[in-house]
Amino acid sequence: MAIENALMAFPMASIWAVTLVLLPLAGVICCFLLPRISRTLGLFTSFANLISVSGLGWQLLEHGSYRHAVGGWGAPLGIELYADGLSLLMLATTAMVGFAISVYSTAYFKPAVGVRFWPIWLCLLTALNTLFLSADIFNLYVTLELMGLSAVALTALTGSKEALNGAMRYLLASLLASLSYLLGVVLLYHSFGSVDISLLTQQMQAPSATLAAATPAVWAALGLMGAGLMLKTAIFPLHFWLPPAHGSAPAPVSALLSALVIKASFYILLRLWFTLFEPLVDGEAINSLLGLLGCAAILWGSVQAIRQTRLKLLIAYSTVAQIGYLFLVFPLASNMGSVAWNAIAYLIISHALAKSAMFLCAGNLLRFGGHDRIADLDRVVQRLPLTAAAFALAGVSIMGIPPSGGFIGKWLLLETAIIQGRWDLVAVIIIGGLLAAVYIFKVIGYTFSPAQITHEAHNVSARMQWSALLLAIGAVLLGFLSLPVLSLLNISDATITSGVGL
Amino acid sequence: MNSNAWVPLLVVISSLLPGLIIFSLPEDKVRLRITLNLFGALVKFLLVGLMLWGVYNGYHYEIRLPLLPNLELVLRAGPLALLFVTLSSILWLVTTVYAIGYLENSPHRSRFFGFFSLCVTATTGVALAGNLITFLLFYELLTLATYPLIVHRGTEEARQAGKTYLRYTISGGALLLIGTVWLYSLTGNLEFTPKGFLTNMGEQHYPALITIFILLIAGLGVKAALFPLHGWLPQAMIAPAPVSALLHAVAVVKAGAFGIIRVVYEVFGVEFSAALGVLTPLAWLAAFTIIYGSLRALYQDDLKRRLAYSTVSQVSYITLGVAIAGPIAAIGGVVHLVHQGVMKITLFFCAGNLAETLGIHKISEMNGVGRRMPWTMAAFTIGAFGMIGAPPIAGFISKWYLGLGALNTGQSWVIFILAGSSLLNAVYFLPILHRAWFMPLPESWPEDHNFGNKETAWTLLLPPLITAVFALAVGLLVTLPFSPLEWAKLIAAREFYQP
Amino acid sequence: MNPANFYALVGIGLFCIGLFGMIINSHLLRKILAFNIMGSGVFLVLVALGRRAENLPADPVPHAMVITGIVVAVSATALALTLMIKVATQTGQATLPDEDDK
Amino acid sequence: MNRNRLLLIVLLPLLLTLAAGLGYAVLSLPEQPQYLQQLVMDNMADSGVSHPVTAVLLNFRAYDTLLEMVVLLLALLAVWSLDMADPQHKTAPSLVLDTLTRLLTPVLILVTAYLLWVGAHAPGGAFQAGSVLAASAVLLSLAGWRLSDKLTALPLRIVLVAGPGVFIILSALSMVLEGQLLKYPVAQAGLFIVILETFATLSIGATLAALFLGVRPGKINKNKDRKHK
Repeated sequence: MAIENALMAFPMASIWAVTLVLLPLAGVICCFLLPRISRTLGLFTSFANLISVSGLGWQLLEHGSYRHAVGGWGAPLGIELYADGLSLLMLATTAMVGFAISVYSTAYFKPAVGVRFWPIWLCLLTALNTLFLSADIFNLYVTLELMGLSAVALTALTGSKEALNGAMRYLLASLLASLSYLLGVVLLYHSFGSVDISLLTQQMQAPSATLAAATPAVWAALGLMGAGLMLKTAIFPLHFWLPPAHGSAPAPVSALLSALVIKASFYILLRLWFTLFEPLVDGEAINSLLGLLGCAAILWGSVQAIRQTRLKLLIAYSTVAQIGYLFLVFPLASNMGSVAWNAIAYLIISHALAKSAMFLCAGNLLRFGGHDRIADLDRVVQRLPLTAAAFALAGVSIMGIPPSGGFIGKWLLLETAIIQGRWDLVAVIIIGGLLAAVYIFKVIGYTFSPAQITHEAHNVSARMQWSALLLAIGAVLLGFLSLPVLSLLNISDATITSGVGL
Repeated sequence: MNSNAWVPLLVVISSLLPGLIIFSLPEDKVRLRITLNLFGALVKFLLVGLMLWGVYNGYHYEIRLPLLPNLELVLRAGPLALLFVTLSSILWLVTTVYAIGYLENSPHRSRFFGFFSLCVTATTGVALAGNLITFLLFYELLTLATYPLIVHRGTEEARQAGKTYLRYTISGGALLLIGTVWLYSLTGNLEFTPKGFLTNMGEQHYPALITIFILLIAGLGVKAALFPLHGWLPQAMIAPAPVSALLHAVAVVKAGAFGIIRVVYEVFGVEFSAALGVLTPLAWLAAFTIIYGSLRALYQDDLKRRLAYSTVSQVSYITLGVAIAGPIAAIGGVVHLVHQGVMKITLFFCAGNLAETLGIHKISEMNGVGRRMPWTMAAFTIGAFGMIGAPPIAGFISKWYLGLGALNTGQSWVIFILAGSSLLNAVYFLPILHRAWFMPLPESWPEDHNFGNKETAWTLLLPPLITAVFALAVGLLVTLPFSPLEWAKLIAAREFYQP
Repeated sequence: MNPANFYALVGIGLFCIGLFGMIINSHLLRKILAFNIMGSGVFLVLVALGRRAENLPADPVPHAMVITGIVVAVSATALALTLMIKVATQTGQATLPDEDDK
Repeated sequence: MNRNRLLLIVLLPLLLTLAAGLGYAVLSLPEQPQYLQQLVMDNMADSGVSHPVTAVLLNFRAYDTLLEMVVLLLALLAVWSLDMADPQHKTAPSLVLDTLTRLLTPVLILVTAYLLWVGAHAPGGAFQAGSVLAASAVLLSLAGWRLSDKLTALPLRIVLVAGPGVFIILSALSMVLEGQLLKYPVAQAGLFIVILETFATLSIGATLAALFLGVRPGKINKNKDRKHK
């Protein structure tokens, strides 16, 4: 009876949102206690996670954005979970990519490594889910740390020299970034006595407070949090840790890192920038600076990617470049609006799908031939047509060639840039696309060589090939799904959004 | 949405679906693959026939699918679209037969035929595109689908050719993309409309519009091989013969030329383009390309390369016809889209037959080949005479209307270009014919494959004969109701006369 | 000067010293120690500023946050130290290779 | 060395500027905002404990605490996943260490219990208690004491996850009972917190000690077994 009453008393969305938090957590503990079946548990958890996200999405579509006061206290005393269109898209991307990578991992990891992989990956899933559901800057700090530490642990999984060095560098960068972020949180808390994003935003945006809000402490918080999050997102020139980490981790881990982890810190940056920091940064030079960094990242990352001789490093540098596109939102969205938003959301999702597919392909090639030297790939790819196709399709999206999700993102971005007369950005976007074509086709060109296979080839399971291919197909099909995806993005809460449709 | 709406989509799917299935077929399922290919080609042919009949009777075929907020994916069968889609569906059928014979027993056939079908899908999409973004989408898909065909042999040379091809086409695609987005952000409209949709734009937008025009034409000019963007075409000759045939006659080159027609007629509109003052430079560029291509063709000993430069030259007739900005020249330009396709595909088929049967790749090896392979060389002769512009073959009709149109609009310099190019055509084709028919047979051919009492495999022989007959027929039967010329007149009338 | 502000300034000082240490030192153990100094600085600022108003009891919320922060820092340090030992046993040195080396 | 000096020349002024800027920011902070502090005080009655920090930790912001327990568990997972070599102490502990450990361990456990209990109304609580517990375990391990084989597998793991596990169970229970994550029934709030704290203390103690060892205990024993044989 009590249960029925309780069910009546709270919305369905609560069930799904709380499931998203508790389910992967329970998965972690079960994997820890029952290592022998951790593979099954991991796969099941990520599948159930997918269902929970669908459930939450369905509820959000029906009822609009959603808040959940943890502990029943509500902000500012307690912590609130918050889900709107943007968080839903991030959660959905995480769930989809995460599930595909889970399927891949069931075949990729040998049991001895898998036992260590699954609980940590579920920790990462917990971190991502809680991060995207959080509306509290201190809580975000905890989720950031949870995410950072699990990402580092996953990077070091193989125990090779490169992986350990990469993980160490990653860990130090990540910790530095977190502390910088935390000091920002401290300053904000002591300025306003709250850590809830919407309350902080209200205080920042209250007409009487607008001038008073721009205190040195708030500016310092902006700088500290911005710098920390940018370091975690690996925007040029703070990208130094990314290629060694993403290049040396096991393939499914690289996929997770490139597709999801860096997006999470970018998501927080996006949230903070366009809610509570908006009165400070609106139309300011700081946005131009971020845009400039984005441009530099696009060009530098692409050129570096072209120069690489190893496939995984090429893909990692491509990530550096693609992050640059995301930062173009700052100069573009500050003036006008929602088109830039849509563009960035689209780029985030399609990059997540395409880049994870690429890393999984690299994993297949590595498994098959025992190396990832690009110039010797001709010995490999003829025999893995599905993987070659997956790589090519993912490449189409990365290059932004139609029909693909990447194209839609690029189109929207170009549209805003042209409307605002930012021809410099237009040029960078186009050049970035051309450079991407260079490095993608540098790889694809070798897939048609008819060279004989000269080495002992290892079998690559169908599961590993298909999960990569399905992700890549998803990235392409995204090109036809812009209306539903963008309508999800428009689920928003009028109380905390500033005019940009966040 | 009535049932008519689905027809254009089905036309696209009729080659897409077999293509996707073929990818997954193992190499040894030859029969199934052939069946699928021919089935797809036939279905497409029948559907196109249905649309031809329907449009003639006033039905409207259009499907709209949402792509972006306020922007749709549109497939529509107008007269211009039908002209191109008919050409591609017929030539696909013929080329499929040819490719089956040509690639017999060579490796990676599933991959080849898969991309071959994708390539046709893209061409069909280009033809039926009802707005610029749909056009762009299929135009880029065409780039992606043809790349694997060009590098199909997998040699280092093929890889380099593929690289060159991509360097040109992807850059071109990027220019087209900027132009399209810019146009959209300026006007909020990308729909292909007879006489264009820009007539209301004020003077203050003219500089922007001129830039957009240049961007679009440059983007399309890459595929249409307008000088100086033609560099990829001769290199792409490394591809297997059916691919070259398709690339030159229907798919890539034509997609570019077709795009130019669309942009001038249905985006900017002839009158508006003329007001912008962009047509005369375009005409000059086309004229220059015509002469330049012919001159380069003169110096090629490799048969396929000579044909490639001939394509550079011939495709620019289409651009020239469009840029002259008169109704009669427009007929000539548009109809040449079909005529050049039919003639050039014949020539490439024949070149492929020579290479496949006798190992002949160079013109200097062609002595007496007409006596060894009379049917093939007969088809070749028809194609060559057509190119020169000898009546009553198709090429003559195009040149006639072009010249008439130029006089009509007072641009008599075009006559000299036409005469000069015809002369050059004769100079580079007639020696080939002379060699083939009148020079003595060599002691041995570079290779000699035996096909019993036939000169070559029937799957190789039939296609060029059919297309040669087409080339004759469209020249002889120009007055029949469904002839390309009649369609071209209809299209020109829509652009120039109707209110 | 208010003692709370004094402690907060010390915290800022520690943060900057730690930052300096993290950048300048190449030995990993020193880097990790520097990270801990930075962390202590942040926690000090957090707690100290919670009692800026002298006539009132201290704000309990920063205290709770600091405990959370410390646990996180301890966890991170444990992982970092283990990783360092692994790096040292694998590569023979407890420093990271220069980026220029590659 | 040269490079380092260059770095120093660039870095020092930058950091000094940063320090000055941050210091200025701290000093220019507005009047201390009081209302959250007031809010904590106002809701103490419903929190189930009488010490405000514990109330914030385990009730108002218990969600943070849940995640932080997960961070701790994750650190252990990560350390174990690195698969450290067994340090292998061969020397027997000195008499002083041995005796002192024997004497101190019961006292430390008593202190643990006290800290846990006192947390409800005075400074103390699960983390302080857990740290002391961990200290005693570290002492024991330094003195050469190891968990018996029987306990290293599942039982140890259960102790390690008891804290977060109970947290999750109670969270789910609160969802069912109150329809909100981690919302305790007001009457039972004290009970909920005591259960949470007890299990958390156990887990924190065990986890910290395990982090100190750095090696999966089962592994040590396995190696030992091999040596015996």
